[in-house]
Amino acid sequence: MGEASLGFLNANQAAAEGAITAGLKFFAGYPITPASDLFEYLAKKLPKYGGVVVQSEDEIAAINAIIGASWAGAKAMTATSGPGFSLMAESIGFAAMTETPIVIIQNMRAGPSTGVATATGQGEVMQSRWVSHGHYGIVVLTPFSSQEAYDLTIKAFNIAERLRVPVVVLMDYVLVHTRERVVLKKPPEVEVLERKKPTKPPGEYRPYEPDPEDLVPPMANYGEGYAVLVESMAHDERGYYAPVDDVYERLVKRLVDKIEVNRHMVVESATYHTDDAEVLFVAFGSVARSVMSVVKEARMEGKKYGLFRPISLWPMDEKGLRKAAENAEQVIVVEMNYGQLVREVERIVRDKPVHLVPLLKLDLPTPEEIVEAARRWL
Amino acid sequence: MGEASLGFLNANQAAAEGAITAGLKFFAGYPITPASDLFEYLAKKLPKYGGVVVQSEDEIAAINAIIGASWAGAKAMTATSGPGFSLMAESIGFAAMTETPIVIIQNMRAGPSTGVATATGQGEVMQSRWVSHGHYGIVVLTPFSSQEAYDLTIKAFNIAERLRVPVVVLMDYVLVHTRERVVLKKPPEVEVLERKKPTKPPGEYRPYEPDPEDLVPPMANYGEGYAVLVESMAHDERGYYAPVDDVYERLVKRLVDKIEVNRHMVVESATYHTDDAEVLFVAFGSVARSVMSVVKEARMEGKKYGLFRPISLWPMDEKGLRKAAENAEQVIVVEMNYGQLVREVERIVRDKPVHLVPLLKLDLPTPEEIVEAARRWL
Amino acid sequence: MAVIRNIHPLDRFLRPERLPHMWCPGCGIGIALSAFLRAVNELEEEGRIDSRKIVFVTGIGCTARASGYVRFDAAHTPHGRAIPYAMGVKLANPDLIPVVFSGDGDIVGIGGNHFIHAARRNMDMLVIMVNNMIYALTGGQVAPTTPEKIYTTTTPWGNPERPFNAVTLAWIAGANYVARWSVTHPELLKNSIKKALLMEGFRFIEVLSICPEVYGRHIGFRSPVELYTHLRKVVKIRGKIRPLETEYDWERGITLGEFVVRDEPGFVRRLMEVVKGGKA
Amino acid sequence: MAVIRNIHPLDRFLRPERLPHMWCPGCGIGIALSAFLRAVNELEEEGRIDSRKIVFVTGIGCTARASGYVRFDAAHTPHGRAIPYAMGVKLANPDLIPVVFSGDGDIVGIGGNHFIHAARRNMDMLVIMVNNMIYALTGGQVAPTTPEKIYTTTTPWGNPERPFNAVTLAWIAGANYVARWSVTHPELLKNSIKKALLMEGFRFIEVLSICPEVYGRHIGFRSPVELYTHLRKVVKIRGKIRPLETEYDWERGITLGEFVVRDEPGFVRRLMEVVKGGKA
Amino acid sequence: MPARRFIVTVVADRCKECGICIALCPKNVLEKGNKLNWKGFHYTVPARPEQCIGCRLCEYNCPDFAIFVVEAEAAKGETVWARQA
Amino acid sequence: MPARRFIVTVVADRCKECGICIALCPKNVLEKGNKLNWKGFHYTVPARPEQCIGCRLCEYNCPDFAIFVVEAEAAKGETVWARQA
Amino acid sequence: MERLEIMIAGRGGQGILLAGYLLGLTLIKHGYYVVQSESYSAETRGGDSRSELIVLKEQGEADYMRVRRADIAVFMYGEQLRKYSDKVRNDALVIVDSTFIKPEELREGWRSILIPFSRIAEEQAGTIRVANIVMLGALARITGLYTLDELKETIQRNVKPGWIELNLRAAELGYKVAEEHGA
Amino acid sequence: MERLEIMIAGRGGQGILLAGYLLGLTLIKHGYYVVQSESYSAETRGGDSRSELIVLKEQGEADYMRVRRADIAVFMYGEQLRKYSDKVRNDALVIVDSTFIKPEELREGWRSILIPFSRIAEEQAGTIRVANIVMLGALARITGLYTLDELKETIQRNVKPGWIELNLRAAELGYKVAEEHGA
Ligand SMILES: Cc1ncc(C[n+]2csc(CCOP(=O)(O)OP(=O)(O)O)c2C)c(N)n1
Ligand SMILES: Cc1ncc(C[n+]2csc(CCOP(=O)(O)OP(=O)(O)O)c2C)c(N)n1
Ligand code: SF4
Ligand code: SF4
Ligand code: SF4
Ligand code: SF4
Repeated sequence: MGEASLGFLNANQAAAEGAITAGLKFFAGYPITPASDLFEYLAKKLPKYGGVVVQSEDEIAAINAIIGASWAGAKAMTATSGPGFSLMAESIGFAAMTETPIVIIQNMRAGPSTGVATATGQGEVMQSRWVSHGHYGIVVLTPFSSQEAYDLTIKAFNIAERLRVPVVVLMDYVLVHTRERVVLKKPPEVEVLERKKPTKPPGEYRPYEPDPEDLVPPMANYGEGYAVLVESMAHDERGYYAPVDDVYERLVKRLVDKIEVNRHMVVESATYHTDDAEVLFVAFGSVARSVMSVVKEARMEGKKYGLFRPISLWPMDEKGLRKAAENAEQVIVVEMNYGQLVREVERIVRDKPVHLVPLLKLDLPTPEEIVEAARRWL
Repeated sequence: MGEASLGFLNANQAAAEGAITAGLKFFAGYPITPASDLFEYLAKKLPKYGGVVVQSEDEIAAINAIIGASWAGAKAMTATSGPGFSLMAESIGFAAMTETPIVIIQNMRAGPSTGVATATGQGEVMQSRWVSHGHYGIVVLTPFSSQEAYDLTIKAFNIAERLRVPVVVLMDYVLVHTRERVVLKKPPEVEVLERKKPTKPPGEYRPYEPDPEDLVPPMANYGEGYAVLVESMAHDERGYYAPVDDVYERLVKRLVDKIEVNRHMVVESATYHTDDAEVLFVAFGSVARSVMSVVKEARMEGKKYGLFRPISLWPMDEKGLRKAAENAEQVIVVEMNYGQLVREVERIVRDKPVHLVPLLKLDLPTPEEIVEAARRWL
Repeated sequence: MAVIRNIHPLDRFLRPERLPHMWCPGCGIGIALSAFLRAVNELEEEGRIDSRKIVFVTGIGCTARASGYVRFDAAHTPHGRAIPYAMGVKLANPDLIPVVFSGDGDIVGIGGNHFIHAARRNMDMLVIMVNNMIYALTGGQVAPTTPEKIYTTTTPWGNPERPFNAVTLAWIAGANYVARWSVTHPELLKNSIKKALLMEGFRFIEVLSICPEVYGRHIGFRSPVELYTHLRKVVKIRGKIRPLETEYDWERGITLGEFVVRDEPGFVRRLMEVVKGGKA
Repeated sequence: MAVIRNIHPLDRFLRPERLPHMWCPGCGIGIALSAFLRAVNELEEEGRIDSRKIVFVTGIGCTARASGYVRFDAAHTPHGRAIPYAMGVKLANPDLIPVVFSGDGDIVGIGGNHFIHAARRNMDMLVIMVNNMIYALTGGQVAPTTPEKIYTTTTPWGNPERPFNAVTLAWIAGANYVARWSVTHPELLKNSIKKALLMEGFRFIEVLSICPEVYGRHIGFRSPVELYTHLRKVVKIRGKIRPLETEYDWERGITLGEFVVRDEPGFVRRLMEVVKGGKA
Repeated sequence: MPARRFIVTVVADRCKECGICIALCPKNVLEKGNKLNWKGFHYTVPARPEQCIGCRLCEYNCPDFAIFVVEAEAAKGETVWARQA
Repeated sequence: MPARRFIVTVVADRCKECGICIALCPKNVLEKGNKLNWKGFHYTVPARPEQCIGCRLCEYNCPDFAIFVVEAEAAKGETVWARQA
Repeated sequence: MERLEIMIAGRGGQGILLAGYLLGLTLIKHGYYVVQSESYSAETRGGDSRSELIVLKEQGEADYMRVRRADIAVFMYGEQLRKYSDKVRNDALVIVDSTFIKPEELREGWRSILIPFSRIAEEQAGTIRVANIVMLGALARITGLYTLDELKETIQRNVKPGWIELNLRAAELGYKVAEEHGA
Repeated sequence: MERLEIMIAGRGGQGILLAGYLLGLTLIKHGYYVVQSESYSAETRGGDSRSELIVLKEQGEADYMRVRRADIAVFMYGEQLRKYSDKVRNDALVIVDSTFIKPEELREGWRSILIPFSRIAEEQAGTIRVANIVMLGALARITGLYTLDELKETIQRNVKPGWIELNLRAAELGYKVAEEHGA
């Protein structure tokens, strides 16, 4: 460790490498295009690092297995695409409710339903946040390059372990079919965080009693003598079912607030020529790269375009977005769906016209196609 | 038929009666509190109307069974609560993609995860719209009384059958534990619509070729000789898999647009003293009734409060909401979660301060509790 | 635009404009489908079935693509969900004849629970499971039918799992009819399908198939003819034996035959009977 | 605040502050749990197990509430998902001893696919299925174990389905150990649990239980003692018989005993072996 | 060999009056008490402990961890409370 | 009894050159053609139709609905195209 | 009477929910508009059980459907009396089952009526399980909101066949005892 | 050279993706910054297969990662040449497999080089399956972007053991034939 090396990797492979660097020890998955090759990459490689990779009978089993594995002390992950992510809906809420550190790689493909398995899409902006019933907190990160797939997967583990939340890394089909140079930084060059361990003895330790500053409870693993109860029902600090107003309110609020309180370790965005941007584009994932080309070329022609790119999609860098939009006359959201991110942008930037450029294409749109689609506002 | 009768029913029973009136012929379900008693009510009663009720091995089977039944020509429905709704995620997208008329009764209980099975909540505002991967259209209606549970279930079937979309009726635990008088109107007093049938002969009929005005394709049932293909992949008008940009774009847009185009038969809201309201409350479901009491009592004290109540939650009556907010100095959204509907309201009413009053309680909040929770803005 | 002619005797049950289909050269799925279509054709010619009542339901996978090529009422449902979909079809209109045609991963992998419950209920449908011993459409991952120790892309160290013998599973769960055949014996398969199509309750036919592109590549038989020939050696037809005596072992042999023929009332009949009994 | 004393000899494995538990008067779940705790207690006293390595996993249901009363590492997982959760636990830390304790609906109803796949893989865990023949927590709907014809709230006309015989299902799917007992014979149950706890691979114990509140009410035995006494008449202990010879029939009798004792390597060992084999 | 003697203890606040122990006891040691516990149940009382033979059918069949039996010098019936105010 | 005669028809644009029919034909009727179809496959040709005994192994084992056999007056090998420009 | 709020509370198993349901049906038959809601702790049997009724002359606007200050309260058990008496008006009519509730537990100001419903049910109808119906019979007489015959008709139509006879008797018993009580 | 765009296209089965991958690795080893993307129609085997490479001297901003106007294009089959030639600059260097592509299909203005990669592979290396490597060998010589040795090193490290020998030979063949071609 400690030595960075170079890889020529697609986003799946980069994410797999990131996970290994972060200390992944358990992966359960169910094959699905385009997530399978991440799975296959790990199936070969992880056992050499003492980790276990297993194929389960479906995605529901996969996510429950990683939740169990996480409590057994392993850093744990799964990877899937739309249909599999939908199947995980119930248990994502279970992970959130029990504050279990897990990472889910979601490789977006064209939906809805079976859609086009071998084409790209961004139809899961909203789903990634709201897929499970009830109110809970979750973190969603979105890389736009192999390098970011590597870096954000490490970050995903850090957040998952430190905040005890499920973290989704939302990639897209285009990224997993693009190979790029990746600098595989290792600790200490890159920070790898571990879950907080109990400081109290077994008799006094309570698995859902948060530290007051960060609202995150330390986590005892199975087998360490703490007799921890992982409880899917509404529970008090001990994990005891408590169908009582104030316990319930305290719990649900904290599940959301602990992410808010620790925004600094989560929220991330990138801007490109936004300082004086009169037209602000908002885009994420592979499409953001096409938009960058649009902006770059427009700048060469003297047009004041800029790009705001959310890296943490949930929660988003709302302040950053508002700042980027400060000088804009209009905000144009480019996304490969029929209007999801745009709803958030409308909500956050309330004082500017916000337009949607929905690109329901099956492959990465070219800069020309984007300009064409946005023409009426340019 | 033709004779209205009176019932003293809770919202589950009223919805069941509504479904029978609408012509329900197939129900598949999996037990879950608080949806089970709707299921049980139908299990006893529907066979007397020549319908079939069956318990499946899980919720995934239930929703797929009703989709199959719908294509076999039956008006079909299921009922569930949070965990079951989450499990249906994938196949809700399947219904949307294949434009299958189905109705799903969702009885909200306190979440996330197993939560409190015997307590109320409204944690599924966002989930009901975005639960499945990919972009698609869906309709969500929310009653606030047993009468509305009856009426909106009929409306749900009418929309489902006429627009070929899945329709969710989002009720809550409080409503299903409240009995009220229900006027059980029958046709012709109440309108019951049927799916549009093909006008073309089998050789020419295309199951996904829309009528140009309403964007809805007529629907041939199984067994009628049309050899219809129900296709979960992206498909052309014949149902043939077509991973081609323009076919894909046309399909996905239409899945959403057909609801927009037919807004008049979907969108519904109620207002209460909104004309001159300076403080506009927004709430739905059982909580809206508590808010009505708040408004009523405030009016008696001369305070200009009003209430906007979305009845169709998705799509919402955005115009109606903006109009109701016209004279308001502030908009207060009262909901039993930690902020979901409020996000939509912020987006729609962009020029007023919008506040959230999150009531994370396990039973219906009293008017006093609401006033107390909203005190800082009143 | 090309004009497409109906030529082959089975073309009336196909959508010839979609042919050639997407299956790889030498893929056995087409052989299985052909046997099914011949069974329907013969039954219809014999006046024993109305093909317009068939509803052809598939899940997701290479095999499952069949729904797009046949000219029946059909559905291409989410992965693993063909059986409950078919259940809804049947219960909503008992005149229809649901046939589930899908892959092993789809039916006893992700869909295994629907499978055993439909068998338990004796739900009226014919399930044809095309078993290529691998997850083919997704490129070669381990299936619940993959032999032990075999290399697959998700078991690069060798498969540590034991496979299901789907025949015994269907039998124990309660199916009325259970048989296993192979694409190397399409006429036997066709006859079995004819018989099963006319029965009530849950009928299950497993069809061993060849996937030269993926499974064949994994085990070193890339040429369709080689793989076909090898499979013909692996399978052993046995008359009149019981499910427990069947083998499912790529090394020692895989038993073909008809193993369960029962006559218990199907779910539709059972349901009608209790409702007529009229207790509620 | 009340002070709570540890009193009962099993209290060290319990959370006495949560007692009395939520189960109805005379509910058999407590008897089954008691047998399990005695098994652990005895094994620990005999120096054959470290109870701190036990991970007690349940799904959702009346039975599943047990996870909240025991003082082990535990989990109360989503409905039907206890087995895959336990799989993750075991594979991530093979020193741990996962025990799944849950209801029949949870394990062979919604969770049936996980059940057969875990048995097929011989996944190392002990599954104790408390079978009260009904969906109890939700108030009395039909379970995959409910006898035919019985009234339940979702089969008000009588149950049209045949029940599973979970013993044969577990056996066919591949379990290393399969037994069925009843709460009317808690010592036999305890002994079986002791034996199964020390084995590797997939071990399955079905426990017939009494639910006077719901199932008892449906069949007309509301008093716990009556139902208990009746169940004692229904069950028949048989030594040394094979799974196929077991009966699961509320009228004719339900066979108790130990039906499968196999010694095949568990999944953990299989996995370690292939990886050590080192092909990838 | 002198007869063995046992202390039969009922944890009163756990007992739910199901009657199983009473029905199963081969020696008629137990009976339904006439006092109510905090949950409103007439908890079992070990009325004739001297008849107890230590078979533990009551202990093993109690669903509520509410009764147990230990060998002792002298037979005794005890009613105790786990939860003390 | 005179020998029966058959027309063996190959639907050229459906054939994928898997070779199964060629391998299975007991009478060596079929062979790999040297022309490519639109998908780039060397489709099978019925080179020696007069040897055909009508066993239909080719038809039943063809995965692509690309070959079939009918009884006729005179033996014949046909190559046809389903898709015509 | 503009709006009447009625609360019935007791322990699980006392038939509170059924009583509320039958009461609601009877009041509707009588011509009132009724909203009735149930609360219970399904989780812990033997716990709380509550039925609340909002009774209006005519259908009003649908608003808050729970009791805020009960005009009429029925308590069948002491625990619930203690728990919910703050939801009862100071001048309310309060009817309690004196089998389980002592006079000193009642608040001053209440117009209280104590009747041993459970004891009557057990002793005179043969089972404590119909205490709830005895109570409804008494309520007819005490409140005059509906007649005994209306209650009996509701029972005829809505109770399981095997129980009708017994329930009718219980209702009559209740009516009579209330009469004797001078109510 | 600021930014070089390379496109390799052909039919599924011609090893286009592997070629692109090996080319990318070799260029990286040579010190370039490379973004390489793949497109193929997995659904219809025998369909399109495309590998696109953006080659930069140094790591630039990550932006659009596909070829917009290829500076260098390699077509291994005619269908793809027709389909994608509008993504090729008018003055591009275009290298085609003349086994499948006729000279008249090439556009004027292109600096075109025709080499029968497939035929050479089949005839001289014994299997058409290494046509892709023959092409890479030729490309080394024609473009000078990397050396034959660098290519061979990439092959050594990244190709399955059984295939290394054959591929090395194919690379050399390609280099030689390009040399002979005067490139
Ligand atoms: C929920 C979900 N998970 C995963 C997939 C990806 N997927 C498609 S087909 C398939 C398995 C195919 O195997 P099998 O059923 O055996 O069919 P075959 O392709 O071998 O015919 C999988 C896992 C999917 N479409 N949906
Ligand atoms: C996904 C989901 N569906 C349904 C339920 C509702 N539910 C809770 S327990 C249960 C079944 C209980 O039956 P069983 O497993 O036999 O346990 P028992 O209560 O009889 O012990 C059901 C359907 C749920 N919690 N989650
Ligand atoms: S991958 Fe295998 S199963 Fe799929 S079409 Fe090709 S040969 Fe057939
Ligand atoms: S140990 Fe046996 S004899 Fe003694 S009280 Fe218990 S059941 Fe009766
Ligand atoms: S068995 Fe237990 S709960 Fe039942 S009566 Fe006896 S002591 Fe009480
Ligand atoms: S029918 Fe038989 S003999 Fe004739 S061509 Fe086909 S395989 Fe050969």
